[in-house]
Amino acid sequence: MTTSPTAPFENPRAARVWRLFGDGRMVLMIALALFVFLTVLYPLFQVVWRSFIVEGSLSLANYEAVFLRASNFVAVWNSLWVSVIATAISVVIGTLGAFVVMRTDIPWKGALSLLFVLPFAIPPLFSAMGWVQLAGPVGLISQGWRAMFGPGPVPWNIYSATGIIFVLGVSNYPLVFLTVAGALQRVDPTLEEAARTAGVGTGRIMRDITLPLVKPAIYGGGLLAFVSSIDNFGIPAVLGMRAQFYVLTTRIYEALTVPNMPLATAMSVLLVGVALVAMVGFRRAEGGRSQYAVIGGKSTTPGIIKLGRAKPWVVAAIVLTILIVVVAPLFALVLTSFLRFWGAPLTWEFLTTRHYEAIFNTPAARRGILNSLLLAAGAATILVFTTALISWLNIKGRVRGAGTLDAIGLIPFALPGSVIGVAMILAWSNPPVGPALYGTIWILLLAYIMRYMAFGLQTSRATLTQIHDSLEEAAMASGASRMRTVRDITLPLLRPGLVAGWILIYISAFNELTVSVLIWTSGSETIGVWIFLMQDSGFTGRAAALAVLTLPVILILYLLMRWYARLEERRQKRQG
Amino acid sequence: DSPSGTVNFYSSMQLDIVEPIIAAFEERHPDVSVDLLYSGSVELEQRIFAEIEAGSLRADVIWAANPALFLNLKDAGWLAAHETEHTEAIPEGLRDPDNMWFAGRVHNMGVGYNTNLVAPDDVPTNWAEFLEWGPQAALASPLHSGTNFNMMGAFVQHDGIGWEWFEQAREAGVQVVRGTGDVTRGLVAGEFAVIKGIDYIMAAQAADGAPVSFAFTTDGVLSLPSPIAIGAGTDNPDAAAAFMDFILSAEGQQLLVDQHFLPVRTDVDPPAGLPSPSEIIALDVDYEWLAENGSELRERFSDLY
Amino acid sequence: MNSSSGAVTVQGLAKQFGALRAIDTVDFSIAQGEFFTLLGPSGCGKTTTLRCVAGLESADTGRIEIDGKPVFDSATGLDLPANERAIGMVFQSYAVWPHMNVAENIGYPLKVRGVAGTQIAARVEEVLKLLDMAGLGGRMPSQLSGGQQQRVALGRALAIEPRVLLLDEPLSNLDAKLRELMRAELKLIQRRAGLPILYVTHDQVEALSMSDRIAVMSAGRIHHLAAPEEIYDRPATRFVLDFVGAVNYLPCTVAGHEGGRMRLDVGGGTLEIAAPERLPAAADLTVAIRPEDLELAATGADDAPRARITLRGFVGEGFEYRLELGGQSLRARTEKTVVFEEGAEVVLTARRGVLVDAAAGLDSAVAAA
Amino acid sequence: MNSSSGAVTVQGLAKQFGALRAIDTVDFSIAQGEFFTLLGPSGCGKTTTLRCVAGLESADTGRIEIDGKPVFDSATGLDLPANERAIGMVFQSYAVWPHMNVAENIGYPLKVRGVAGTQIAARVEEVLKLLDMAGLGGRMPSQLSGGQQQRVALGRALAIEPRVLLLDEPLSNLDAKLRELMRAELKLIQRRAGLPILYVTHDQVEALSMSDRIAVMSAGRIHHLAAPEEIYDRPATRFVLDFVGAVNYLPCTVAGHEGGRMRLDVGGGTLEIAAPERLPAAADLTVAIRPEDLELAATGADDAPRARITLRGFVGEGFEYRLELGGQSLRARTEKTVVFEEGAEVVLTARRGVLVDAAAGLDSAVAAA
Ligand SMILES: Nc1ncnc2c1ncn2[C@@H]1O[C@H](COP(=O)(O)OP(=O)(O)OP(=O)(O)O)[C@@H](O)[C@H]1O
Ligand SMILES: Nc1ncnc2c1ncn2[C@@H]1O[C@H](COP(=O)(O)OP(=O)(O)OP(=O)(O)O)[C@@H](O)[C@H]1O
Ligand SMILES: [Mg+2]
Ligand SMILES: [Mg+2]
Repeated sequence: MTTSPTAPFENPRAARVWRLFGDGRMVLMIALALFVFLTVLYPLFQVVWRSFIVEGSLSLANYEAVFLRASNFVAVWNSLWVSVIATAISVVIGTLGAFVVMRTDIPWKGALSLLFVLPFAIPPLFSAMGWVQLAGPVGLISQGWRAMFGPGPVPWNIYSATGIIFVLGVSNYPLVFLTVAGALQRVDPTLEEAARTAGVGTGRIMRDITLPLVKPAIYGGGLLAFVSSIDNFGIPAVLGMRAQFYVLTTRIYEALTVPNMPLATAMSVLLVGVALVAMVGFRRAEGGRSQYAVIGGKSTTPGIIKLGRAKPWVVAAIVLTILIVVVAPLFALVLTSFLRFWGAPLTWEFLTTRHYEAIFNTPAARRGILNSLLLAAGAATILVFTTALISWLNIKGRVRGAGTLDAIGLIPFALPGSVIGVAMILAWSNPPVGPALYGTIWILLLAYIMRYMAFGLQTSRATLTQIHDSLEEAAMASGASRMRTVRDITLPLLRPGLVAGWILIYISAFNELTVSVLIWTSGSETIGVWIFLMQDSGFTGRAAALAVLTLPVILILYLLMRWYARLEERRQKRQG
Repeated sequence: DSPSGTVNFYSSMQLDIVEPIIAAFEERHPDVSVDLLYSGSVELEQRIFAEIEAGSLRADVIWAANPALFLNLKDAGWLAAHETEHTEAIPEGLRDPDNMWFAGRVHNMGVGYNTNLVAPDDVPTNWAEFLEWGPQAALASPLHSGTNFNMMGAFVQHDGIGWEWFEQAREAGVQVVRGTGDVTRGLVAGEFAVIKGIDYIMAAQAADGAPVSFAFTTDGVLSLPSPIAIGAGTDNPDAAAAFMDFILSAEGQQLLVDQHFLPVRTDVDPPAGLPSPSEIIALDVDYEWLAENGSELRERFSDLY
Repeated sequence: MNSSSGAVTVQGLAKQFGALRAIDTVDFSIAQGEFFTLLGPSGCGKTTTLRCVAGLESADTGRIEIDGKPVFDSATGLDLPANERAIGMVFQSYAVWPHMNVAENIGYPLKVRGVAGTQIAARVEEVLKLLDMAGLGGRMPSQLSGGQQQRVALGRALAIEPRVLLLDEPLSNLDAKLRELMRAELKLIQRRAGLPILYVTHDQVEALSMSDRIAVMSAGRIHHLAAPEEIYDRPATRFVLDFVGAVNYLPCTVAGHEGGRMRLDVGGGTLEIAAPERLPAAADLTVAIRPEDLELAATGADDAPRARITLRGFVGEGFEYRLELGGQSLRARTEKTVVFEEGAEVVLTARRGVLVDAAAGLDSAVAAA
Repeated sequence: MNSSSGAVTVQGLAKQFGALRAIDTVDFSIAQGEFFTLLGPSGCGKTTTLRCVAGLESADTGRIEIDGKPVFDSATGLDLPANERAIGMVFQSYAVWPHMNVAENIGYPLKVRGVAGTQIAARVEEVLKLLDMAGLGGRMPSQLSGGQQQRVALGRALAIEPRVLLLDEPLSNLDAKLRELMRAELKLIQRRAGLPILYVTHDQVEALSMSDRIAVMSAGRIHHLAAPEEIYDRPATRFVLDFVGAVNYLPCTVAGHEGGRMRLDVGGGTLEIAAPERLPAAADLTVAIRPEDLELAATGADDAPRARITLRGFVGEGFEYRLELGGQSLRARTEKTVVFEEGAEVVLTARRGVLVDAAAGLDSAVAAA
């Protein structure tokens, strides 16, 4: 036995564990488990625990209160069907948009893909308000309609389930767009070419070949859009309450205002339950692991589909879509930021720049912008790496338990922001060990990590399933250890997915409101907090101006990304 | 010796009200710095209760719009009593008998109307007339707006109005929207003709050029104190007390009057054009009763709407 | 329209990738029912040419017709997409659809054409049997070995009967046995349907044994376009001689010329080959002799060159020898009956040989008795 | 520890995928410096066996040692990861890293081992030259042809000098010329470094010409493990006879037996082959004759079988014929000097043949003069 450096075990299971330790997977697993425990499980536990406490003792009373009220079931049902339809809209817009922009010879690709992700930068509350301003009873579109077809009610009602679905759908599709666009770039084009030479037309290729190949990404993006819909509060609050149309989040908000936090947490647990069931459904539908390994060891350059005669039509459809889902709400937002007060008539005398002046004269608002820039970058960077490693352990490393980490990481995304905020306060005011982070800026970082872990997990998962196993195996056979393989082969190949995930997290965290508003303190204000506070105290114009100010940030981010992509391209083109 | 250090100040008062007061105070007490944590009233309450749930209240001074919150805090022992020279100048209804809280400000909820849609003759003079506007009338949900919640309490206990008012509103098609912001925006934009509006908000909007105005009703408006109090766990009681005294002082109140608010002191004149507190017919509010029956009321309302 | 009668006509095709001329003017025409092969070393532009014909790559200049119908013309900007060119194609990288099982992969082109389900199933069964893959219809591609995947790709192209079949090294991952079977099957299909085939391979034997005509390519150009025997026996350029089959080069001088035969002094002895024309004695030449044309014997004429066996390799049907002759290494191939030990001395004679100018390219090709 | 002296020892290896037995008990041992080949048809389990040796797949049962050190043992649960097995490997699917250029791909194994940058660059240059890819070091894989990518994969395994080299059809996408060059280079590397090679191929010629020993596999089992000549001339099972080289089967009865030679009546005539032992006359047998062992002549003995040429194919070094003899199709291979037209009648004699029991598998292998 002396010749072997590795202690052989009598027990195969012990040997397996030893192997896991030996190549670093177990160490990594333990580190990541600790990370997930601290950022997700422990705060989550604080919330769940409270839901079982009534007047200091364990009780199911809160759950009874939740389950005995019929209106709660109505709210669950409303949440479900509204989110499902909204997700369908998001998936259709996001997937079609991504396909056209990434894989056809349409002009102005750069500008189009920027425009397509831009709505993501608008806080949902503003989307809702923007759409009220556009299509509400006295909105611009409604006024136009009346001017054309005479006075009387318009044939639509923004204050309805339909309105909620529409606004949710057009607000959340960038989640699908970003995930699917990344996947499309990586599909081996010979698979499409093979269909083409078999006599299949473009549309059919897309349906039969391309779509199934990027299915994991579509499901991944769809899952994000779904959870994003089901946990949205701003849109159903603005558009639903007037129609007495309640969803779970608006019910939870009510419970929080009473305030009956145990009841709210019990309802949140219900929401998490609903979201989890949906997630399991999505994951099931994603299907098997290796079916989609399309980044293989045989390399080809991505193919571009010539639209030919259909080009003008496609361009027209895209431009129309962008006008409706991107330009219109953005216009409403920008308009609001320049109007003296929300709803003022559109004449010169009511236009003003004083909202912008007010912002630049408020030191806290300026500080908020800086804080948001840093916090978002921090959260995005940390999450991108940790979630990539979790996904890797799960999909490639095949470590038992990594799947559980992955599932746990998705849960917080289904929690309403205010519940996460409460969880952070409960968890970090007087933690059993370590410093009290509540009251410092670090709690915001932790909160963003908790809230957006799902983005990182979903995007890295979608990319990882596309990487063929043999590429990692070749590195191992070259003598690289498992961890080295991850560093040198897997992470670089994951890069497009990681960049997409980073951007998703960055943009979301950059103007996050609902969590931040509960846990910020002076010195750690964020741009989202200020948008919310301005909005809440009636300074709609200033809030809109702040939201508009976030747009250049997105723009710069996007330009950086393009620059990076071109750099990468040039690297690829470089010839010896 | 003069107070020094930091005061953690939790406030749901609008920034343009609070900031000048803080600035004036810090000028007077250069050794004290006030850390303002401003938040919407609902979020502020969520935060306060979460902190309490977690075992410690960070706030040294709290100033919020909902009196019931302070009754709850007082009952749970989270407030510290404040003995002050200003007690004499503040009427009894505007302070706690045990000196646990004082009103720092008063605002009124009456009828807000759109001057383009409502002729001067048609402005509702009482709450029954308000209902005649049907779907063109709106209020913020008492479930989300603290002021409306208090108003609901006042209505229900009022002999001439009562719970029936809400049932009639429902029948007439009166709109209930989420918060004060929504209802104000709807009024400004012309979606609504009349709303349950707040005096200083209407005044501020009108100052911006919006076609809105505010009217007092003859059967009573809601005159709501916004209490201010010191947290029981404060680690800088001197500075906290100094800050609170400054707000209650004649100088502090004058700053509020400059912003269209009614003063809480009898020795400070109200803003020009506003009735003096004695001319206003205010609804009675029993905050104790409200604190006790609030949940039930809310449930009743959410069953109705 | 100057349409020709060929199944595929390619005129003046050129394509650059950046600074690299992947195809540098290629012209050829495939007749109806012809088996036409592009043969050349790795990276010479075979796949690129095929992809241009398929419509998967747009050439920079040139003109392509399929069945007399122009499908690409750089002058007019015409460029039909692949699905409108009525072709069947097998990819070098298989390109088996990972989300469909074997039967679905093969049946898909039929399904697209609206063939009824039962008919598809029957045809797929047939193709699977042909590919020696019966019973594997339900497998997913990730559960297949490399060769099995290649067969699926082949089956997909065979399922329908296209106007032209484009094949990019479709047999490279099959074992010799199966490869031979598939070769025969391809020939059969082609004969039966009169189907023109454009075949890409780097395998000389494959090219020689299957093709009606072969275009030997190098660095984006066609060096020689002719029937297999001509390519092998009378190569147009030294590259072709060199690439198609192994060859020994021996520097030599002309020692004599008698009765259509030439005596060449190769240093260490004299070899005799047939020569149609007279060359000046002592011209500075090289003779190229293929390994199988070198005859080895234990004894022979006194002036014949004598070489030493350095290595013997068994290749099944015979032996491959490495010989040393005056410091040069030669290769020879013999039947199994001719056995020499390593280290033995053998006498060389040449059955055939080709004279090459040492300075320039290929000068004359000379067949011997 | 019952370690053997072999470079690689595989004992009782078995691996199932679901219900499919991909490897069904495989045993072999590779000596130091030996060139060992797994040869078999597509899907027989070659790649799976190789992957188990590499540590990329865990076998269900069995034991593997590399250099006398156990690396896998299903009994103890030992299973070293690939990077601790000191192997070099070339993948059938290339597995070239798409995000690294050619030089980075080849240099990576050196980099992992901490070799200095300048040394890496020099070694990469060397390997590139060897692979006939000098100057392509800066290209990205997506800009390479199929064969070029395969060469990069090969270069990656050659860059370091591993304890064992595992090669999964590393030459399948190279042209014959380059393949031969690489074969020679592989042999050279192996001899120089005494490097044991485990080679996987489906190409008989490749296997026969390069290997010291060959294991012929089918359906997850080794049928015959021996030196190339033995495999070819004295195949252990009918499968091996059939798979390694082409073969003609003729039903026959023993017509006579004289002086170590046997006369076989094949219907239509008599063939004579050498036979070491006597068989009862008229036993119901089959004789297997390889195409190159069938001699064709215009004339011959009266009782020799006469066949008709149905097809002639040119294969460069000679011709391949299809013959018809009494309703059966036969194949024969001749040198270029033996030319018959299609339709001609030829007389057959056999140089060698192997007797096969018609009922059971392979009975006796018989070499002829
Ligand atoms: N997309 C590309 N960008 C740059 N160069 C390319 C690209 N595709 C091919 N090449 C180069 O063009 C040349 C021709 O490539 P092609 O694929 O046609 O070769 P091939 O003859 O099919 O070779 P093989 O037998 O190895 O498959 C090669 O040098 C290759 O590296
Ligand atoms: N992951 C898998 N799941 C199920 N079956 C598999 C899997 N991998 C391989 N097989 C099957 O196992 C058998 C052996 O596969 P293997 O790849 O070892 O074949 P091979 O001998 O290398 O063939 P080839 O020469 O075609 O590459 C094949 O029938 C194959 O379909
Ligand atoms: Mg090629
Ligand atoms: Mg294989």
